[in-house]
Amino acid sequence: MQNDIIFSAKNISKYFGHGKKRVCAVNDVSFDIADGEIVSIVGGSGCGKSVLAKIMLGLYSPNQGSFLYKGKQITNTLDHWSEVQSVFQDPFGCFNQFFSIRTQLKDAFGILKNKLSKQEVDRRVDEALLAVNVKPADIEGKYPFELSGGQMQRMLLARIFALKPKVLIADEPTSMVDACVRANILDYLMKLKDELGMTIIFVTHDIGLAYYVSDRIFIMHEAKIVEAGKPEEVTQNPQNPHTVRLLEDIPDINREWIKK
Amino acid sequence: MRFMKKVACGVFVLSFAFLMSCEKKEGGSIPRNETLWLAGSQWGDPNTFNPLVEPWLVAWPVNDRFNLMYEPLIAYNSLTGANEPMLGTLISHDTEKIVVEMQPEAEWSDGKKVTSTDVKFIYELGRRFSHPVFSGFGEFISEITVDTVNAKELVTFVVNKEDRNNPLAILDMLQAIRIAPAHVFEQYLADNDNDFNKTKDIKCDKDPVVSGPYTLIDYNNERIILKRRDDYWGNKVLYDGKLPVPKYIVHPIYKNNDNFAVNLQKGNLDASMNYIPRIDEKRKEGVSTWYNAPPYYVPGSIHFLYLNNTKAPLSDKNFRRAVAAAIDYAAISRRALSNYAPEMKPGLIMHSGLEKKFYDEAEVVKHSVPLGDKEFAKKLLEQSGYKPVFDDKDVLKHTLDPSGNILQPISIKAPSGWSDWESIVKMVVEQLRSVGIDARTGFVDGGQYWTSLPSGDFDMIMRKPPIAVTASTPWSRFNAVLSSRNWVPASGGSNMYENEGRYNNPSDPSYNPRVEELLKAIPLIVDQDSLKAAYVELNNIFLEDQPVIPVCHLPEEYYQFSTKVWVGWPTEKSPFAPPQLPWVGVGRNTLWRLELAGK
Amino acid sequence: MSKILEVKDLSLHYLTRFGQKVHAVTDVSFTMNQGEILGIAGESGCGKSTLVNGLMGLFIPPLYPTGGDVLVSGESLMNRKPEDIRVNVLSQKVSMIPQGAFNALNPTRKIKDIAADVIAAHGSGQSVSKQKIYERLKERFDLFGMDTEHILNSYPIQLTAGERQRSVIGISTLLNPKVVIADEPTSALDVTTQKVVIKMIFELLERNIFSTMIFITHELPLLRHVAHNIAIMYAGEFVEYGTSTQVVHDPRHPYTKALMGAMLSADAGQKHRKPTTIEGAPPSLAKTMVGCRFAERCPSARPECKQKTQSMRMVGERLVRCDYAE
Amino acid sequence: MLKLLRNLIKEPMFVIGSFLFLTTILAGLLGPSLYTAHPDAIDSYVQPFKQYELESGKHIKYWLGTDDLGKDYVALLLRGLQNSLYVGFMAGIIATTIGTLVGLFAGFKGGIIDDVLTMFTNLFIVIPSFVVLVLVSASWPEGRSLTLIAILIGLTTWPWTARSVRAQAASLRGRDHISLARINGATNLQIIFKHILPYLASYVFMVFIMQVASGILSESAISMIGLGPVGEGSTSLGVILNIAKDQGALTDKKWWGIFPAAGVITVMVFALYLLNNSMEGVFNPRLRK
Amino acid sequence: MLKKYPTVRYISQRAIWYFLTFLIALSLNFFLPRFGSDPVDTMMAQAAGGLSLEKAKEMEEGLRLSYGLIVVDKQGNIVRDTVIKIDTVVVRDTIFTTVKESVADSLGNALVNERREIESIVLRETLIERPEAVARKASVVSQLFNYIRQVFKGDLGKSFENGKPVSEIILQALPWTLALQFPAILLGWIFGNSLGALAAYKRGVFDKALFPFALLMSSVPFFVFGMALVYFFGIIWEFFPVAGGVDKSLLSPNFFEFISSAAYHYVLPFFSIFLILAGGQAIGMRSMGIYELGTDYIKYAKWLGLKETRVLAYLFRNAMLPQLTGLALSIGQMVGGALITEMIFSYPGLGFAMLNAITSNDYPVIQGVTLLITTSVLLANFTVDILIALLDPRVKASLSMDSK
Repeated sequence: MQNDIIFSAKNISKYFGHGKKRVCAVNDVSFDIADGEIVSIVGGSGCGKSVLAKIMLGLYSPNQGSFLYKGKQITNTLDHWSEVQSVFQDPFGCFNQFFSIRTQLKDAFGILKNKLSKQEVDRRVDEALLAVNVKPADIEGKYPFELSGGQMQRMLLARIFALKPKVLIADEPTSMVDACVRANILDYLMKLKDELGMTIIFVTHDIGLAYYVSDRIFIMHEAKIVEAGKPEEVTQNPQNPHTVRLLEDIPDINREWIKK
Repeated sequence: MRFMKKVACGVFVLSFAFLMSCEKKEGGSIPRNETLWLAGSQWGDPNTFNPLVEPWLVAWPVNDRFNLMYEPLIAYNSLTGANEPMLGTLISHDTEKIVVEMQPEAEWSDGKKVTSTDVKFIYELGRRFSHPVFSGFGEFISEITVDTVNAKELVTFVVNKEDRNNPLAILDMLQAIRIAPAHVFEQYLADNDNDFNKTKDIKCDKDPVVSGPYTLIDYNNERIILKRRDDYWGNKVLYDGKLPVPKYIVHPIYKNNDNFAVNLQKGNLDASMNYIPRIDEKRKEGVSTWYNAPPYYVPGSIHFLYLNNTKAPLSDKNFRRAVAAAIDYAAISRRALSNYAPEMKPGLIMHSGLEKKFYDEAEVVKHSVPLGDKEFAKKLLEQSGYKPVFDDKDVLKHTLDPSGNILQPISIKAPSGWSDWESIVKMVVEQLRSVGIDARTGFVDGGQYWTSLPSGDFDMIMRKPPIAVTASTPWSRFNAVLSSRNWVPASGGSNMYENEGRYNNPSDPSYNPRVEELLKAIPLIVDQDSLKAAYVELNNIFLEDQPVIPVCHLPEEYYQFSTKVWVGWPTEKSPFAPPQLPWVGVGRNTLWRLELAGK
Repeated sequence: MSKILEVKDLSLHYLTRFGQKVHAVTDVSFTMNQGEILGIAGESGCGKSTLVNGLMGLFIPPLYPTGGDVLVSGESLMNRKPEDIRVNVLSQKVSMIPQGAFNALNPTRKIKDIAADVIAAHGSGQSVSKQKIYERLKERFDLFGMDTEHILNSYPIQLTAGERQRSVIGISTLLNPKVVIADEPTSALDVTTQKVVIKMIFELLERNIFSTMIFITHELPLLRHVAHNIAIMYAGEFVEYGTSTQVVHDPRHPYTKALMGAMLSADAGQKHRKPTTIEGAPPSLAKTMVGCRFAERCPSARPECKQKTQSMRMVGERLVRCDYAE
Repeated sequence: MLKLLRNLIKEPMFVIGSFLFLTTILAGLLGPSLYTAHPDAIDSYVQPFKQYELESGKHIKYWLGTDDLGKDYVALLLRGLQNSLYVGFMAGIIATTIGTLVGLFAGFKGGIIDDVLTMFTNLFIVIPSFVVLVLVSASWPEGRSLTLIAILIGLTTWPWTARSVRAQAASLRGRDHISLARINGATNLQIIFKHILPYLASYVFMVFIMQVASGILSESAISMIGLGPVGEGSTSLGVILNIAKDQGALTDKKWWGIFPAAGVITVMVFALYLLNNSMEGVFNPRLRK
Repeated sequence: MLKKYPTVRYISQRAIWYFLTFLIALSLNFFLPRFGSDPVDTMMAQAAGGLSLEKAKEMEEGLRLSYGLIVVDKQGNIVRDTVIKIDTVVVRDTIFTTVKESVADSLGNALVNERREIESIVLRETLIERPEAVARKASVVSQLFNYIRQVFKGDLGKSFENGKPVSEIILQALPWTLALQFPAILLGWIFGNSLGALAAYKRGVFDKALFPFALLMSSVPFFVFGMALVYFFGIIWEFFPVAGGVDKSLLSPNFFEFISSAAYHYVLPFFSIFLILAGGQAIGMRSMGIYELGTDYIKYAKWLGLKETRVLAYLFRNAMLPQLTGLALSIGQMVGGALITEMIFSYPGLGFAMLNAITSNDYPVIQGVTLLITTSVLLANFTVDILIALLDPRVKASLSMDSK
């Protein structure tokens, strides 16, 4: 079982600034994430969930505690990124406007340790595009600004389909898109897990979405994980008042939400 | 925001009111018809009016040879060569001593008499405080003695035979050194523990004790205003009891050449002593000069191209002579100098003015190269073994010396921004290159110019030696150009402040002792024929060796005047005073003869 | 129940910098009675924000009315001088709660000054003392149950996101407007703050500060709780218009259906329900369009949809812009 | 991109600006070969400051008259134009290169490097560059060449570029596409040149245009006070003005000595400003409305 | 203590920063002129003509002393090091033959009565060692410290040209420069910014007419515009005087006479700075204004139906703040350009003093003036920094947040 632990955090803390200006973003957090899991990190703005995601991605290292990836500390970020990849919030901001989509998808292969041949790269890009329901011909020679937000978000996912990393960290990939695109993205996340057995960390403020995709949910509040568990347990039988609040605050069509 | 608005409104209203009040008011200004506006001496801010301060630091009219506030013993008339009386009268001068009689009526503005005590005070300052400016005393004058004959004081300046043995220089001093009131400055010295530097810090700008016809009443950075002293002692003694005509003399301080021409033409300025290009174009605006036709001005000084006599190929006499022959002097005058330079004749003696008597055309032609003769120059170069090399476009590439080595290009230095000299240098370069001498312009920053001059760090350099037209010209010119008295090698960290081209190295086999001998002898020669013979001999040596190149004869000081307000200026047709502004030397006589225009 | 707002076949267009004409709103009609809350939902770029300007009578170039009319309490907003609109309509008859409260408040002005500016802009001409204005503001802001003194005397940057949003709401409703248009007032907030803000709006409604509101958002579930009626907007047109229960629980237009299908919630039983997705993107409004504007993306599109322009018709007690909806 | 360029061409300011500027450049490049009179050739037979000269009733010898030495003003202006452009471009290139590198580095790196570089930049901004220019030019020992003046101007004006580039680069630093490039394994240099510089290219180009304009202005100002380039062939427009003013062209109503050269400077700078402003309008979407 | 007053803390931080900048500027001011020739050499060459070598050396030492270039002990005496100089002296022995010639006789008694001709020259080389007391040169660092010390004492040296203390020259010129530049820059800034804001807000014909004109104005160099004003208003039409700050013929004028004469001389230089500056500021403000117009708060203000003047005030106020920063940063450039204007109009201010110092290589004055310009630009920057901290609540708020 030990080998199947992807991330192992023991009492990690991360703070910014010094002295009196010190802001704690992650405070004494511990968890293990197993291979093949989809774990959602849910919380309001400023709860520290994005920082936690960045720690997992190796962009930050915790100030305290031990954080291990596959039982080892993250030392070489390049090595780390060959296995742990990410999709970001703003699909427009993620691509360089000056290069074609395809070029940038191909550029992504730079992170892989074993260099692939040109043909192999092309094949995998085509495959990935098909995986997100885009015909390779449709984006041939296209630049990011020629696509819509939904398409762009798909391109980010296509990048993941092409790279096939072990772990995907998806930091609020749905917060800037309309409801219908949102559903799409969640679909692809499930597909990544189902087809490629990827471990996925899904960061969101919407517990509804988390419930929909996850195997496990961490509720974060003020830099701490206040509740963790299976989605059904967390949503049906919340233990922590913050979880309750998060659940209540979502306007659900079938539930009384506010007095009119 | 509201506050900002209020401020803005206030400022606008105020400034509008300010602008509305702009009408020219006559109120506190001095009346134009009693005022003579003269300009061109003071360019910077006036600082001190203390006559004991170094002349380059003191303000007009206390500096230089301006005789409006303080006066010398005698004044030199550059038209006639006479030494006219001022505070004293020249009684006699010979090779042993110079005797001056004090004017018994001369008195200071505080009523005290001007006496030999005042004379001795100023002349002995140099010895007393080792002051560089008044230092000539020891070198030139061995002693000053005073005799009283018939209640008149006779001051005798004894020539220092042991040192410089130069009575001419003493004559120069007598008209250059203005007498300051000894009783005033002895008091200042006593007040300052005999500290000369502290005494020099006194500005003497409030009710100064003066002997001259005008005195300082106000000054600032814009102008200096003098007012007539109606009780001036000289009015009775020197000017038949008449008063100088203008009640005020104002020296506006223009720091820009432009302002002179504009104000002369507008009638705001009556006369100036600065260079104004194309003066003939301003004639229709009432601006006149000594002559009505070129050269307009009276030539008095020579501008030179100094050559580094210690550096090949300029150490070669023939090369130097070729340079002198190659230059087209007429073109330079026409193009660069608004025709202010008369026809160029070779040598260090000018063919005009008082020096003309020493000028011997036949000798000059015999010894000089023909000027402006390019063919001659080319031939001379060829004969001396110099060979120009041209590229396929017929542009000069370089020059070969007699042993076939390529000569470094000869750089002609001039301070950048001195546009007339720059123009001269540009033309000289063009002319030299056309005879096959590889010359280039080398315009340098003023600081660099002044540094490289005494250290000898140049090939050729534009230079006007600081020589005034006095009793000692043209000896002083020969001395400045040829003297090896203080010869030191070039670029060795030692400076020479005369003969910067380092001609006639005393330790060189080619040394010509005759030059120094003649320079020493001339001040002592009394007989005019002998004097001419000596000058001609020295000039011939100069022409043969051509250690520097005279480029043009220009006026020592420019003198242009406007007849819009004042008339009666001295000119070629009415030469009652030398071509100088009415403040220099005897030029001040003009002040007693001016009239208001239209009267 | 009186008609407060009547919109008749309103069409709006604006010009891009290079002269392209964009028909942002086409033939929008609806009526609102006193006390009614209408929700308008749609994807970004569907013309919601342009519609807002039209409803306020702000036809500032490059925005122009193409046709139709807007009546507030029976008075038309069309063909009126901007100054007339400013003095008589804005803030008093129609007011607006914009999205992104942080940027909506002048960063160099204190909240009380911005509010005072609103009062001054619509005053009767005589100046009111600062003290009186302040008291009036305090009274109003006290309704929100916040630290009024602190908020009024602060610059926007010194306030939290929620405080700012509430300040904006306070300022927009200061003059008891007849109609309030809330344009995505909560879309930049997290779910918790969103609820606080909505509660506040309801507080104002309850106190009769204002009673009629248009609420614009792309979150249908939210509208379900806020609005009485819901209009779904697509490519500049209303495609479905009915009560919130009808639209949310029983959508008829294919687009509304798709939107609803894409909604997810944390309810039990929702887990692993396959959400519907809509492929493609809305059409460009700069082109002249023929046929149903949703036809390109419609899962139940028929060939004739692309030719035949659809118009609103009654289907199951609500208006639907689809000839084939049932 | 193409669309932006197409929009640019529709912009009247851009059209006028580029027309004016291309005209000056062409005049500087081709002028001397079309108008063959040599700028240093002295006509010793004309009056100083001849206004113009008609020969045989038809052939115009001096379109704009001559200067005090009898040099042809048209030839001088062409040479001056060439030299002013040279100084402007040289100074612009130096300032833009240094400024862009410093700005990119500071903006991209952030942290202490940014702090130090920013402090350094601000230091040079608040010390007036004109003063530094005067101090160095006034005390430069050997003759000041055009290149020296250009380098001095470049070295004193780069902080402006650095400052604005830093701000832009810093705002890009936090963008997602940089993070994405990073997790794509891109090196710092790749990130700077592939993912930051292209975004700044139009901006840097606009800054470059302003630097060229300010180079031309600075050169003319420093020449005007007599600290300009010296030596053969280094006549710039400022030098022409300086000489003409020294020679009394202004006060003697010899307008052709002053205003053509002054006009050429103004037109060049105006053209560059027009270009810059029209590009700003197109490249900066906030101004586009 | 300071933590309670974030603004005070901020101001003191800025003050320290500016003080450091000042020190660096001071050092630059010290070092830059030393690139070139030694100022004392220049003075010597200009003033020492005709002096004997000993006198020249004495004078040079005096000058070096007064410029702090040599070391003095506590009593104020020059510290001298003894250096042994080894000179190779070539001694020339000449063997003469006496030739009796008539020329000699005619030269008078003073000259020897015979002329000697050189027969042969024998050259001898001799080594001479001579000890020499040389004034110890001050090291550059000690000169720098000395300079800084002097500057803080208010002693900027003396002019080479007339020995006047530089501080006196500056004090005389400064009021003129302040009177000219301060209102011209301030009013130009206000006027330009108001026009720019209006153009941004109104757009349309007003903008279309104003914008190219303002752009043209801002591309005219200060001195070109100044020359054009001089040419047309001073020389062709003679409306205004072309030079000077006040009528030179005024003798102890009363206040009104002085002011009216000064105002008459003020018009042309003022407008030459004012209009160009206003042009540049209008351009900057216009684009700032357009940027601000697109912001949400302006839209919101319009939605709320605020008065047009009020919206314009919002716009002006908020666009002004970056313009104020821009003013602070570019004030050095402006002053540089405006100084040249003084030169064109021979206005008796600092710029003109500097030009004259440049033409006469009067380094102490150049240094003094540049130092003053730098100092005042730093002061202006500092003032604007404080102003912004006071005017912009965003900055204020960020300050108090920092201190939390």
